[in-house]
Amino acid sequence: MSDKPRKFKGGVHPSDSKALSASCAIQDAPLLDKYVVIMHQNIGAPPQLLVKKGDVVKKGQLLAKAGGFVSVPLHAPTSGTVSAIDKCPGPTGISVPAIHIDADGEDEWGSPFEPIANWQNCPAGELRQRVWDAGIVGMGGAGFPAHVKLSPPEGKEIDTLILNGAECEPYLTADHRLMLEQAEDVVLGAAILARILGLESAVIGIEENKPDAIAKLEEVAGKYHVRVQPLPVNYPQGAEKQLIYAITGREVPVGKLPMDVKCVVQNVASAVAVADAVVKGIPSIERVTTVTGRPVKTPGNWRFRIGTPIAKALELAGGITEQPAKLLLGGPMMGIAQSSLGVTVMKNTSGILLISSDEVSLYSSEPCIRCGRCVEVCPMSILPATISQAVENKRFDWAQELNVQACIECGSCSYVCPSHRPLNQHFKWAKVEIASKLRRRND
Amino acid sequence: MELKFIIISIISTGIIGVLLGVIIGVVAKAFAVEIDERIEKVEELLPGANCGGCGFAGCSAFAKAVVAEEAAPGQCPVCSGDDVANIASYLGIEAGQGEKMVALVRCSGDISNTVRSLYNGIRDCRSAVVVAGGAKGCDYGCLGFGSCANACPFGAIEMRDGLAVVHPELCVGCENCVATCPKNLIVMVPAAAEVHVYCNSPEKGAAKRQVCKTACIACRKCVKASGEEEHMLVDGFLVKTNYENPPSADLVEASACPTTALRVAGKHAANEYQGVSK
Amino acid sequence: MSEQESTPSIRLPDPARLVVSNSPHMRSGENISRIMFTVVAAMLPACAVGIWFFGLAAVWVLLACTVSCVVFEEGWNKLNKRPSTWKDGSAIITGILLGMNLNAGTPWWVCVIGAFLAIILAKQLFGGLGYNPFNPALVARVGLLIGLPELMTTWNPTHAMVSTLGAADAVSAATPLAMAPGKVEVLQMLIGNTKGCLGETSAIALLIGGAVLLIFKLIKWQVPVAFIGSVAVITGIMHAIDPTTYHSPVVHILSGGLLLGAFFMATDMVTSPMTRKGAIIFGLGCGIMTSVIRLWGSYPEGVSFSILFMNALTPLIDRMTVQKPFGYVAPEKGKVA
Amino acid sequence: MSLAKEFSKGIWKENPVLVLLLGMCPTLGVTSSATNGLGMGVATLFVLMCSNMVISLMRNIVPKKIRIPVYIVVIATFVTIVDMLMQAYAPATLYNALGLFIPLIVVNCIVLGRAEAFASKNGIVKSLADGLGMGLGFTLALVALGGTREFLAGGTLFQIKMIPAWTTDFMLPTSAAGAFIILGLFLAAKNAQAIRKAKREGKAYTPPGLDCRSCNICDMDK
Amino acid sequence: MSELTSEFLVITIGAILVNNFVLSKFLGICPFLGVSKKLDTALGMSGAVIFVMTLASLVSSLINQFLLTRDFVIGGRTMNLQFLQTLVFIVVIASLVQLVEIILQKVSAKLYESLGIFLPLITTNCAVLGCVVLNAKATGPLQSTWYGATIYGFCSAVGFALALVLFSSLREKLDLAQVPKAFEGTAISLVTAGILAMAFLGFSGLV
Amino acid sequence: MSAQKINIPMLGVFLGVVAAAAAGLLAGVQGLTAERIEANKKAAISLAMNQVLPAYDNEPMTETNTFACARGWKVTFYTARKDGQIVGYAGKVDNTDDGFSGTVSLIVGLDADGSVASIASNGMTNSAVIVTAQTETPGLGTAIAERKLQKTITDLFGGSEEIPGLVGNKYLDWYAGKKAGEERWAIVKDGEKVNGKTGATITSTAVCEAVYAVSKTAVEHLDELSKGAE
Ligand SMILES: Cc1cc2nc3c(=O)[nH]c(=O)nc-3n(C[C@H](O)[C@H](O)[C@H](O)COP(=O)(O)O)c2cc1C
Ligand SMILES: Cc1cc2nc3c(=O)[nH]c(=O)nc-3n(C[C@H](O)[C@H](O)[C@H](O)COP(=O)(O)O)c2cc1C
Ligand SMILES: Cc1cc2nc3c(=O)[nH]c(=O)nc-3n(C[C@H](O)[C@H](O)[C@H](O)COP(=O)(O)O)c2cc1C
Ligand SMILES: Cc1cc2nc3c(=O)[nH]c(=O)nc-3n(C[C@H](O)[C@H](O)[C@H](O)CO)c2cc1C
Ligand code: SF4
Ligand code: SF4
Ligand code: SF4
Ligand code: SF4
Ligand code: FES
Repeated sequence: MSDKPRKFKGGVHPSDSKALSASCAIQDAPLLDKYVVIMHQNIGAPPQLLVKKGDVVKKGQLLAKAGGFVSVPLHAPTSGTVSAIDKCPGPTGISVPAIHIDADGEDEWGSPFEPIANWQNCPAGELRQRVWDAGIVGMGGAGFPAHVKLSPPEGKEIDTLILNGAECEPYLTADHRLMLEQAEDVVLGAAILARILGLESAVIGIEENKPDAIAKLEEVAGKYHVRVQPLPVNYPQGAEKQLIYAITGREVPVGKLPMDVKCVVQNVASAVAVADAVVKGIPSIERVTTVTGRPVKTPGNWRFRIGTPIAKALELAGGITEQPAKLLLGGPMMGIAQSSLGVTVMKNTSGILLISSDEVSLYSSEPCIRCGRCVEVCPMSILPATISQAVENKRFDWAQELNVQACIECGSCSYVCPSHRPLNQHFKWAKVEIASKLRRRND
Repeated sequence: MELKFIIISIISTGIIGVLLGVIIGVVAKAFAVEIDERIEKVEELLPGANCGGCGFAGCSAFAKAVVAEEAAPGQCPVCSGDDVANIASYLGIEAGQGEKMVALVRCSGDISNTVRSLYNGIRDCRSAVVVAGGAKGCDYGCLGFGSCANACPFGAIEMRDGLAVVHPELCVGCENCVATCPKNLIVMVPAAAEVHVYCNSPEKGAAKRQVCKTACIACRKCVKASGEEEHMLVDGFLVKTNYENPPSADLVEASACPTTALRVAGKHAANEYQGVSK
Repeated sequence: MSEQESTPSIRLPDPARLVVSNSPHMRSGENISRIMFTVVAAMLPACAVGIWFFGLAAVWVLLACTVSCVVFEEGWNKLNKRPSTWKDGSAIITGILLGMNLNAGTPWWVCVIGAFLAIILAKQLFGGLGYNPFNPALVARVGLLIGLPELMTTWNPTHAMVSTLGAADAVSAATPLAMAPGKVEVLQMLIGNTKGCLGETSAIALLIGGAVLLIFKLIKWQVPVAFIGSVAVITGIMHAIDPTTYHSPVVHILSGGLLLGAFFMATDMVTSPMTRKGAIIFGLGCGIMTSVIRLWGSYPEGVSFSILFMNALTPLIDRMTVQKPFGYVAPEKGKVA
Repeated sequence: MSLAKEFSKGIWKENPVLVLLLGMCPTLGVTSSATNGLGMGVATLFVLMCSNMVISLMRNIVPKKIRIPVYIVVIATFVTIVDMLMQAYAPATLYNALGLFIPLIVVNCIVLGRAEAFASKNGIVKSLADGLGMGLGFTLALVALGGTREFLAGGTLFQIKMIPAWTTDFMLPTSAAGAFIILGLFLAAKNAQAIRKAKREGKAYTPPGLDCRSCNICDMDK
Repeated sequence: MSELTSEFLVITIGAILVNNFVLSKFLGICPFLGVSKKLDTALGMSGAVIFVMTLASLVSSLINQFLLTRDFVIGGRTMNLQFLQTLVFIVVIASLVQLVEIILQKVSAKLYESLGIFLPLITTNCAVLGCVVLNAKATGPLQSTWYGATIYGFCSAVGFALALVLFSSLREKLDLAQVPKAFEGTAISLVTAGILAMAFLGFSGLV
Repeated sequence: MSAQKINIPMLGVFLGVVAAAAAGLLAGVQGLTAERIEANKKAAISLAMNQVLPAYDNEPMTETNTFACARGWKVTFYTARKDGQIVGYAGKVDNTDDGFSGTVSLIVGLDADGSVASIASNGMTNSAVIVTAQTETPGLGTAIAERKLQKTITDLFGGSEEIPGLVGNKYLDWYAGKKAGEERWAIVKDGEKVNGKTGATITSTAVCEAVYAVSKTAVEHLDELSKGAE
């Protein structure tokens, strides 16, 4: 493995605006009187509800159990009473079922499991089970159950574990602060993950614009054969395919998974969650989230309980100085725009971002002038302009032929397009249509 | 005139002709293909809209099916009664004309009646649902970006104030719109039924009222006015017309629906209802 | 207003005014009109030189072309109830380029016909900006050349020529490509004191404009390099074989709108390939065809035809140069069926 | 359909050039002037009528398998007759201008197309009406196209200067490129009219395309 | 250059580029418009046309040379059968196409599948008849021989193929354009063909 | 539904009969028109000849000499006599190979010394040059070659009379009285008397070359010509 990272083709350099919150230490959010835990927070099957209205729950107690292998359990963020099981606005704009908990203010522990102090000698299977029991999903974005990634199927060998500390999205600093303030936990988590996978070592990839975190991690990394790999600043460095390429030089084939090139990628926050679950016996009930944006009065990084309403989170950050144009969950390049304040913090909410109206360029799609910029920045080397025109004419078959499925929806192409074309939306739409066509054919 | 010259011409060309005729005959014998000219004829009699409303891949596929008696002429929704009769009499078979069906968009929440966010993106319903579910307050309502109207080859769907409105007299029942709507709002109903509930949201009444002025709140006034579930059926928090036994148009007047979710199709198409604010 | 009282201690955003849209929520700030007006700026030096040498006549031609292009564009939009588009600047570029491709003495009605061919026929009928497969300014120029060959091949002399040669000789003087090889004054061609279209004469001004386009990354350098390079090579070989019938490559490069075409017209992104590999093929094709027409064809000048012809090849080139996606694996043989 | 309708449909509603898109080669090739268009139109009209008539007469006795070769022979005969007659009696300039396209009437899709689609199924009178109507429609379209091209080029019609002040000829309309473009504009105008009509009647409209619907000559091997 | 070489150049470059069958001679417009919606079909049609046109040129120039233009004397007058040209040519082409189809079907099922469907279309493609008639009219020392005629047939077909392939790729691109309603379909295709013809005019004078 | 059985001999006979009938019909029409077509062709030549030659009383069509010119083209001369005296020749050259888009054919009336004859017609002096066939660009190349009266709409209604005789064409009339020397004629494009047109240099040159060739050949072969037909 070479020390010099490879440069992937394409990518963009948006102004990162991380200074707003990069120097703000992580604060623990105070206990609130009401939490709304959205039921389905993971990719895969929804969990199965175990409580009903009126039940009294303890902090960490199981609220719902995994609904299958690709599914994770859900735990109570604090002690209190289940006041309702009802709908609440979901992150994608459609109402989703959620468990409403009235906190009793005691915050009394009712952990479902014990810490495993001697994890070095614990069998990998047990550790993996702990990761599952703790309800850990990928905290870097998609919310994919971590234990699934840690269970490579028979015959698939894994030789590299990569921790993703790139945090290439502008504005977000949660991972940065976490690596700086809990470097030991990150490294510990990496070591545990490596042990689960039967590996000796792990690599942490970090963009060079976080020199303090790199320095800090390098200080403590030696303990567990963890290597820190600084990466050039180039969005989307944190996308797993690009990350794997930068660190190992392997290209994940289209339509394949990291494990097909013998890699597992986990976000650094996921690693910390794993460390917490194993060593301290804490399930996944909180996460570090950046609350930021120009309209936010005091941007910063908070450790929120899962289920914290966004409105409360914004209140903690001092409220707003101006009416924002957009409220996003996640970063400005990939985050999801919200139409209400009713959404709550989920396990994969890495940022709460307000964008002021002068930063937003409203959709005013003009025809593609074929300038080719999108083609040059696309890290997946597909042809955004052509695909987008195909989709515009509902030629989804054509889009499929042009490999729209390879698109990772990083948004680089839309970012540079001088015609402000909704390229990314076209691709998302095409993928949905193609998937539904495939489904129809399989029926 | 030189007779000889003419004779030479005739003979030489005649020989070529005989040769060709024989060759073609041999070829035709060797590669005989059975074709059925009735198919062509039926296709001629069909309207040629190629809309796929019959459930086949265009008019010629349908013609084939009709001749093979795998489909009845009446299955073509575009054919007028006369057309169907012509085809049937040509083939000497049953017309098999079904009941005329028209599309119904089960929503009345236009811009002035529903809460919506400022959606900024591709103006196509199927595309809008991938962004925030379409950014409409009501998760079940019409998004109003007109995918169905674009899919309709007969221009029977009008987009009015962010709501798809079917003009029943223009609708031939080809069902192209049904599969297009990402919210599954469009159903086919008998053209004879005039009264429909223009709402599709299974939410509780209170929740619906928060986002929409014309939602069906399941107050059952119409059910009572029509005589207890004979003409109108209750399904959770939503009431539906019983299309087996549809009510007459005066039911709308009689029941005084508090939200105007209950409408007469023709009047709805003519834009004669406004939401009731509360 | 009593804001002090009504404002709660902590304000939250008003959800009713939040915009929902797909990611990304950040844009680079680049837009079409900025690109287009930068190109306009890059064309100004060459226009200025044209006006300097040809005088007011050049101004009228440029004005007539630009104004009528904009009028046709807006007229079409009005007629078809489409939003106004002239402000995006593409019609202005087309107009100026068309003007630059005409003789300084061209009558106004020819400019209007040209603008009609460019904007209506070559652009709007295909759906407007971005959809036209052929370069509008060139369709206009070639259309006029076919329609009015006499008018399109008579040239005004420059003021400087009139004062040195005398009016009569200046009128009958030839364009550099039509002169006998060896008689061409390269220095005059550099500054632009020759006969020809009003925007194509000054090599220096065109190079300045080309540099601007390259610096602002508005064009792919592969196109002009391949274009000019291949002309230089081919004409260079022919010149080496027979210097008495064939001009030297320097004359070929500096004359007949080659620089104008290579920097401003072959590079029109709408009508040229999208990938860099495609751009090289495109440039080479233009160069080869230009050389062939100039050396052996009946037209003295081949730039317009060659670019137009390569425009027609662009979809094919685009198809041939589709890049493999990151992590592409060729489908296994036999699996296709 | 009534006889009058059979006759009139070819002139506008099913105009062979503008709607059926048949016989594009002579349409483009000879219409550099109205005179040429007229000459070609009349020649085609003659062949169309004769062949429709003869084929309609023979329709019941021709064996199916060889109907196309027979039709071709019939058509080729009339074309050759036209060729000889024109060479003998038409002005030399006209004959020279139509040149190559006269023999090509044989493969003009209109003639064979009507033979196959109409004359082989209808009686002699109807076939004659159809041939006459289609031929007239073709002639009218050709004259209109030729006239437009000629007029746009130099302000002349049938070689007569309509606008004496028009002195500079503009050769684009009479060039090959102009032929395509102006026919394109003609089709668009016809489409626009049809679209408006369809809209008025509340019908769906798809612009005509050249497909096998209007020409079923390739049934030959069936 | 000898006369034959120069005529060879005239025939090849001339037929392919300068006097392109479609774009300057207006022959074969129906398939040019009808079979150009997709590049793949255009390629298939091109192959079929090249094959048939070459073959038809060969066969009909032989017939022309050895049968139709043979003079014979009747009653003191020299006569020949040239007036039967059109009739004989078209019949020859039609049967040729059919024979090719049958043979192809027997010899190579694969080739038949890719070219077969285009063969019947070619019968009524006036490019083939036009080419044959032009050959019969030719006076050049090369083109009036049977091999010269065959070369001409081949080159003309290549010119046709070139135009067809270019045009179909352009039309595929037009599929994505927002063409005004009235211009959709054939109308805009014709305009495109017109501009393509303009571009081809650049080749004039090359031979 | 091919219910009918395929009867191969019957097909052959049917097609044979139809083809034979067609051929017969054609042969008939051919017989009827052949003469007229021949005559038309001849008439075209003799019409042109009458226009370029002075009054004669012999049959020039029968008194022909053919020579190859320096360019390799065949030039055919028709000798016109009045009272047995040679009053002039008509030189005809076909299919020269250097027009803009094809060949040029023309007939030139020559004086007895081989110079291009002048013809007074409608009060103007025209040259005895008629281009009989060309395929140049209408309006551009044709402007050089055609002697065509441009009728305008006002003529139609104004009822101006048909003017018989040659129509003037300044490019062609330039050749009146010219006699080929050693030097080829130049193309003159400016001034009163021109034989070349800007933008149509190729056609101008083609016509010029052809006329020169006729005159030059006549001058070279004046001896044989004056002897009369072989
Ligand atoms: C349907 C599906 C199945 C997956 N299966 C596996 C798996 O078997 N092993 C694995 O390591 N990752 C698996 N992944 C995880 C992906 O590799 C990836 O890490 C996850 O989608 C989050 O990626 P993102 O945050 O870049 O979007 C799977 C993902 C999806 C969507
Ligand atoms: C365009 C793009 C950018 C991403 N950027 C980051 C990032 O900066 N940091 C990160 O941890 N994950 C990022 N991800 C998600 C990773 O691809 C990957 O899913 C994740 O690191 C897997 O870890 P997890 O399952 O623990 O979340 C990004 C994904 C995409 C598609
Ligand atoms: C469509 C078109 C047709 C032309 N037709 C002719 C023609 O018939 N005769 C001719 O000499 N030149 C014709 N030309 C012009 C020649 O290509 C060439 O430019 C010209 O003869 C040289 O012009 P000059 O007079 O400036 O030397 C035509 C040009 C075009 C564009
Ligand atoms: C670098 C560049 C070059 C351009 N060149 C041309 C040109 O040659 N002709 C033209 O009509 N428009 C040109 N345009 C403007 C614009 O792209 C053109 O109008 C579109 O082709 C119209 O759809 C150019 C634009 C840019 C940015
Ligand atoms: S096409 Fe997809 S992967 Fe490529 S830049 Fe656009 S969003 Fe990113
Ligand atoms: S960046 Fe935009 S305008 Fe440029 S090629 Fe891509 S889609 Fe087209
Ligand atoms: S009915 Fe469905 S498809 Fe039609 S506009 Fe409404 S949401 Fe869109
Ligand atoms: S509540 Fe009913 S009527 Fe209102 S928007 Fe929703 S579905 Fe439509
Ligand atoms: S008319 Fe020429 S191919 Fe149809």
